Amino acid sequence: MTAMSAAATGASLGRVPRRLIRDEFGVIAVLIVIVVGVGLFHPDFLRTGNLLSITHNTVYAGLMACGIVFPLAMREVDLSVGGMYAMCMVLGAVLIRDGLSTWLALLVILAVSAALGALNGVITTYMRLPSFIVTLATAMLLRGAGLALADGKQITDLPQNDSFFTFLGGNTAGVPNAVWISVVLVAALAVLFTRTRFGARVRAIGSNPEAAEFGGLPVNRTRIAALGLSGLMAGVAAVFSLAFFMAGDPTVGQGYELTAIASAIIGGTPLAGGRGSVVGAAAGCLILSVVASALAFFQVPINWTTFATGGVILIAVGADTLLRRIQGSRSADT
Amino acid sequence: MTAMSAAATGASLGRVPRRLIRDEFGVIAVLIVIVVGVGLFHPDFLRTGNLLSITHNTVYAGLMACGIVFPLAMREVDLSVGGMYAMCMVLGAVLIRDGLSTWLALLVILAVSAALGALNGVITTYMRLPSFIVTLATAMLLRGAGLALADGKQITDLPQNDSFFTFLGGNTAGVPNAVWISVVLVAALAVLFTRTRFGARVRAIGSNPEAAEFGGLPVNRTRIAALGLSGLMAGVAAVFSLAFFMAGDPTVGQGYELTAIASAIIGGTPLAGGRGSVVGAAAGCLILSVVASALAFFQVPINWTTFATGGVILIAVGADTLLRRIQGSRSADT
Amino acid sequence: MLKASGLVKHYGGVAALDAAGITVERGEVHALVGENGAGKSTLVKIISGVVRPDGGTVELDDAPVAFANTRQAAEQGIAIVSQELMTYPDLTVLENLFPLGGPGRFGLVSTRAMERRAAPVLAGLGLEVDPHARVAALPLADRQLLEICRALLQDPRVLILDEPTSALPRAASDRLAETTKRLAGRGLAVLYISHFLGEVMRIAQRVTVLRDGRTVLAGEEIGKVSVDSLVTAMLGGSAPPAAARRERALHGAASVTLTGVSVPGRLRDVSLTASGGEIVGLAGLQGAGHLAVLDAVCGRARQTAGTVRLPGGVVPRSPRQAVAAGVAYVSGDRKGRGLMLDQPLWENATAVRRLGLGRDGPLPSRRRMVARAADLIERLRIRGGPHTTVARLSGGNQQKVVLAKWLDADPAVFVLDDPTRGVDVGARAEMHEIVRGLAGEGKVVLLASTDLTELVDLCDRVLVFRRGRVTEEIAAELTEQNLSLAMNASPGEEPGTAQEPR
Amino acid sequence: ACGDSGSGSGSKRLKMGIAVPNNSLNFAREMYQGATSAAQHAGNVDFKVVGPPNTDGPAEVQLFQNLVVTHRDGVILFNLDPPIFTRPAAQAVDQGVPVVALDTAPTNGSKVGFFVGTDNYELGGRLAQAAVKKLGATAKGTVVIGQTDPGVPVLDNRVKGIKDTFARLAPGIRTLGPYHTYSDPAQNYNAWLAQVHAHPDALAFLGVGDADSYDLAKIKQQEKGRYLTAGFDVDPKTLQAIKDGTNFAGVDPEHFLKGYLSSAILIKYVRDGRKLPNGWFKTPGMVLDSGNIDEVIAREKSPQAAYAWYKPQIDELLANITGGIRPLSEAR
Ligand SMILES: Nc1ncnc2c1ncn2[C@@H]1O[C@H](COP(=O)(O)OP(=O)(O)OP(=O)(O)O)[C@@H](O)[C@H]1O
Ligand SMILES: Nc1ncnc2c1ncn2[C@@H]1O[C@H](COP(=O)(O)OP(=O)(O)OP(=O)(O)O)[C@@H](O)[C@H]1O
Ligand SMILES: [Mg+2]
Ligand SMILES: [Mg+2]
Repeated sequence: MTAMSAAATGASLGRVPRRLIRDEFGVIAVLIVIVVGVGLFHPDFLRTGNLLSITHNTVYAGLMACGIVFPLAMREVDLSVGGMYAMCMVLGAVLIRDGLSTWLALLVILAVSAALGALNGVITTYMRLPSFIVTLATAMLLRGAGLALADGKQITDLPQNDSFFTFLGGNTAGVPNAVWISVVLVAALAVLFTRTRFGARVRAIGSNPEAAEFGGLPVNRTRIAALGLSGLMAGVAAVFSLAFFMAGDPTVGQGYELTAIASAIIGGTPLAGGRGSVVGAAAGCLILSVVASALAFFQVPINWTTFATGGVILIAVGADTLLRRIQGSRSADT
Repeated sequence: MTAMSAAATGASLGRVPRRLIRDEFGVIAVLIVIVVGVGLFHPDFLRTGNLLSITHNTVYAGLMACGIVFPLAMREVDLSVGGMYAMCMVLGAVLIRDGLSTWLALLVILAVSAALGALNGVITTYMRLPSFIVTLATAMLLRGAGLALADGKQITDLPQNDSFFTFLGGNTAGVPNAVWISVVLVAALAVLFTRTRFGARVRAIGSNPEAAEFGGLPVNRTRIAALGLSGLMAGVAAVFSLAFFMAGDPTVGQGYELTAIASAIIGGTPLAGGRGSVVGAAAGCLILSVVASALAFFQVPINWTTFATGGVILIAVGADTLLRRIQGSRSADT
Repeated sequence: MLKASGLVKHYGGVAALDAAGITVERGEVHALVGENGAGKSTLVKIISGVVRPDGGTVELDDAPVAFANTRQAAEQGIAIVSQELMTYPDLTVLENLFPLGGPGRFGLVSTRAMERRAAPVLAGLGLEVDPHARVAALPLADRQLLEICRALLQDPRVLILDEPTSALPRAASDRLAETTKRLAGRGLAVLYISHFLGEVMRIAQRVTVLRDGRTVLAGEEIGKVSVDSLVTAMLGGSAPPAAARRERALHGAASVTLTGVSVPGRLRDVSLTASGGEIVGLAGLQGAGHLAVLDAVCGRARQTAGTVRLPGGVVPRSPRQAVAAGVAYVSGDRKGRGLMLDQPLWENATAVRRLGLGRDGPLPSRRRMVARAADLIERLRIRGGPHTTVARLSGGNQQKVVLAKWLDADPAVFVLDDPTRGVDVGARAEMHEIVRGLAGEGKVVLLASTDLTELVDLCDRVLVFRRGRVTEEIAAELTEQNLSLAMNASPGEEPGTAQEPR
Repeated sequence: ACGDSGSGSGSKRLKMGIAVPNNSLNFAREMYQGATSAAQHAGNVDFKVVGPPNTDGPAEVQLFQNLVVTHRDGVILFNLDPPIFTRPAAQAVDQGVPVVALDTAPTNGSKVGFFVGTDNYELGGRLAQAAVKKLGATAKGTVVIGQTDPGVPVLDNRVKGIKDTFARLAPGIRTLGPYHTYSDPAQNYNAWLAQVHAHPDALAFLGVGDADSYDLAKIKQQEKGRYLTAGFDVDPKTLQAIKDGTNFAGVDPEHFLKGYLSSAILIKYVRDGRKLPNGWFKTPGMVLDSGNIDEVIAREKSPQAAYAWYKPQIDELLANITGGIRPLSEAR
């Protein structure tokens, strides 16, 4: 009796971490292995400053990856995040340059990004087009709008001493504020994904769209919200980027959509939907960043950099599956 | 009796075109509408030379789109076609520069592209990784290999009067030979997809992978073959490209994978697999090309062209769904 | 309280419903029966807002209603368990039970509150699963029970069950019958669709019969009908004669042999032989291991010991090898393991022979394929043409397509796992006749079924499994009662097996 | 707005255009703005700019071919992949369309004989020269070089110029690289940051692309680095960095000037009914430093300001077109 109840408590206590381990163990382990592995050869790599700056640089694509987990988990794709990021950065810079208060500009960016992301969902839903095509087209629309808004130029001349730039672009306790805030955002998104009604709906729709339709789940509304969220995270990334780089540049963010999607998939969100992991997506994005940075330490000749990056990524994700499989067979034994 | 048999004959005669119309009608109609529409404003656009050059330039991405229909229809993605294209173009140029006979070099390109495409399938299968990640990594590996092979330089100094360049890069009856051959290839792939055992396996696996497994279908072999085929088509595109451009360039083909996938989706191959259309993919790719070219004829300020391209693509594919829907409701009535 | 009348629904040229109606009163279990494709599912889908009718009305408490989806229906107290399983495989059991969110605060769902609410319902139906397990890992029967639990958790006034027991083992159906009766006793209206007429006679108070989309018997009291009269009403003619059990000469040439097969957690050291010409039943409670035998024969089990030999001495190591060696796997899980729902019937019916075995060459003739499918359609009396998309067939007809595609391949070994799930009485008898015919041709037939009647009707002998071992073989005295007893025997009574320490 | 200048009035309206490798990056913009300004000043020219959204050779081929259809009086071709334009350019020339190569030298088979461009090798050398001046010829240490787009000849020539000049002027300095630093601004930033961390003792970090200039400046600022940083081009952030002294210098390949000259010469020759000259019309470039940065910032405000600033140079160069022409084979 006592043994049984103890076992039950153990199970319920152990549940959350066990699931965490099952889902994200592999990708986090691979991340650590790579960091430590590079550090063995190049101790400089492990310097806090270096690791922090890698983390800071990952914030932008990383937030997009975390946001994109939601559409992916419901079998939608969002290819517009890179364009959204560029457009929002330009929009913010233009607004601030033209005299809008910085924090108000921030709100405008967030509102616009969420609204345009939701618009992706509205078009996908009401024109009954695949989100792949819709967001591919809106990616061009957004990037084009950014270019037109900036008139093809970088926008500088921003009030660099404004609290917006000094706070969001600054550090606290040696760690960039963007990293602090992002950690909070990732945790919030993880909770949103796993613990809330909205998250459950997203996963349910991705898991069995037919059943979701049958059961009267608000499929359209959820799709719009998920794409809106993914747009919003691109907007958040743009805010951090604007605050740090203190300029609006319409050419940034090329190919970020693929990086974000790849990060999410590496982190355990299949294209086929139904499940996903926000924390995994963040870790997946960190893996990609670390791999790219590490190559600089190994002095790879320029003509071999691309090759090496591809190879290391393949090995890294291969190791992830391997770990998952070992882990899986171990948990199956018990 | 006579009436009945006449009806039966009508049905069997009418079946193929009717099916064709159902699947590809929308996208081909949209293509024609755009071409004619632009022609109304700019008669120059309709000049044979212009239309042919657009068609010729679409051959590369178009062949990749037709090839990618196979992995897509079985729920796999191939992001490596752009890299494959660049690598094969460089490989061919290097071989020819170093003295290999041109037509032998062609065979080498085709063999290598098919083999490396199949390798994508092998890795996907035996490392149990999503093809999205595998081909994202191999895309870098391939592009990197091309860069390294070319030693970071474009490769020129090819024997421009060799029959390889004059024939594959030349014209017959005013139409580029690349276009003639591509038309034949598209037809062959369409037959392969709709009429053969291999094509049916691809669709069956995409439709229900579990049932395919239970039905004893060679899922792994088919996956490897489908990715091999998609690689091969990138190789074919590289051959045409090499023959026309008479140079090997490791930087070409950036983002062609997205164009190819988008074309296939526009042409009626959903990411969820189970069906597809090779002819549709070719038409989809032509739509994208025509839209991009047409903008050169209108007085769109350069800062707005990206925006306009995105907008027109969205409208074009939206028209396609609309046409399909009208068509669908009409065929449901009869 | 629930009244549907004059319902009409056409799909293209096909009339699924043509002036059908039903009236269900509070406190009764009202059965709805009919042949496959009679329109039963369509009728209940219209009531619950899944399908919009072309004509007719649905009234709830004398007020006309028209729901846009099942959620709206649920808000008015109508819960439906559909024939096709509507679970979310990637989600946990709890999340499946509360698909719209369940109890919680600030949008955050509380697993604890969900567990608390679900526990009594799960216990009532005997569904013993980890509430945090992913549903994909559950067997079909548990998924079906799960869906019934989900409907019950909506606290409905009207409960619609569309073939709820098609995949359920006997014990679970009995528990469901108890629950249903109890709920009706509490004033619920239950609309119950089933092809098990015995079950209908046991639990229903009244019965409505549909034939070709029309109500041919409206709300007759159960006491005034018999199984035979129901069958007559359903088929519109006399009931087919019950097929007599025929004696067959055992050929013995081809055989499937298992020697000392162990599968971790599922089978322990099992040996058995099934010869050509005999129909061997495999029975057991859930998790007893009888299905693992089927998996082993199909090359899907992760064996750690022993060998499986197919006719010709082949050892199956993958499903593909097994199929190539002539094993057919006819599954009741037609949606998951059987069919390509988005493809036409002919593509499905010819898939194994053409695509799995590659017997028609690399460029198969479409005309010949369609002709073969047309033959199978006729042989199995499937309601649909070769070009009909399988998703548009009724459930029972889909099940027939699963058999059709294996018949087309003409294999030597038939592995049947609930092969007649959702098939109506008449068609089931016909399918049984086909299976007997296969055995008569000298094929090996292995049959597992949640329907004990089916085992008794078809099998020459039945092997009963408990905890991964064969505990008994019943041949001569093969009755449902004996089977049930053997399956449920407590460990102490197990003949010949010492209890293993755990 | 166009056609108001007197010089071209009376002659037939010309339809001309320029193809650029992408329509978003600063250097492409400078060039087409220069070319467009020249067309406006010449008057009575319908001038069309085409270019794909992102750098994509085959896509530019397509647009170039469309441009040749619509704007048959003359086309300026600016691309980053000269080899793949060999046949398309030859086809255009065969159709009788005058083609001027801009910024990257045309290939042999392209039938394009006239090229307007800077000496990228020399510009690289001038950046190295400026660095050596700052570091001293006897300095010892390493200099890390970055290249954003491997395989683009213009950039390769700049790298070569830098490396050769260091070797010549400051033998004590070891140049490392070039390393791949990517053209996307954020990727470029990450790549440089990794380089800076991997080479904490380097004397200088030099890039040959546009993003290199401002990203290196940002890193130096952020990390309070003591090393030298510099790169190419005149993006607003780059100018800012030179002005505030973060970047010790910069190289301006004077894209506006190049674009202006190519267009002006093309129009002039077509109006005069002459064949385009053969050879490389070398345009200058300049090293930016604290001495001239304010002028350049003012110049970058608008195409009009740029024209005003370049006018003396333009007039001088146009006065003697054939005199400034060298053999095509010397182009680098
Ligand atoms: N979506 C659809 N499209 C076309 N026809 C359909 C569709 N759904 C049902 N039908 C047709 O309507 C008829 C009635 O189907 P229904 O599913 O209601 O039968 P059922 O009585 O439930 O049969 P079963 O006992 O096999 O489940 C069948 O002939 C079927 O083919
Ligand atoms: N490949 C697998 N991976 C994980 N779990 C499995 C696998 N196969 C079966 N199970 C689970 O193991 C348990 C026992 O399954 P098994 O198939 O042995 O049952 P069975 O004896 O065939 O009984 P039943 O007929 O009632 O399903 C079930 O809960 C099932 O979900
Ligand atoms: Mg039904
Ligand atoms: Mg089982």
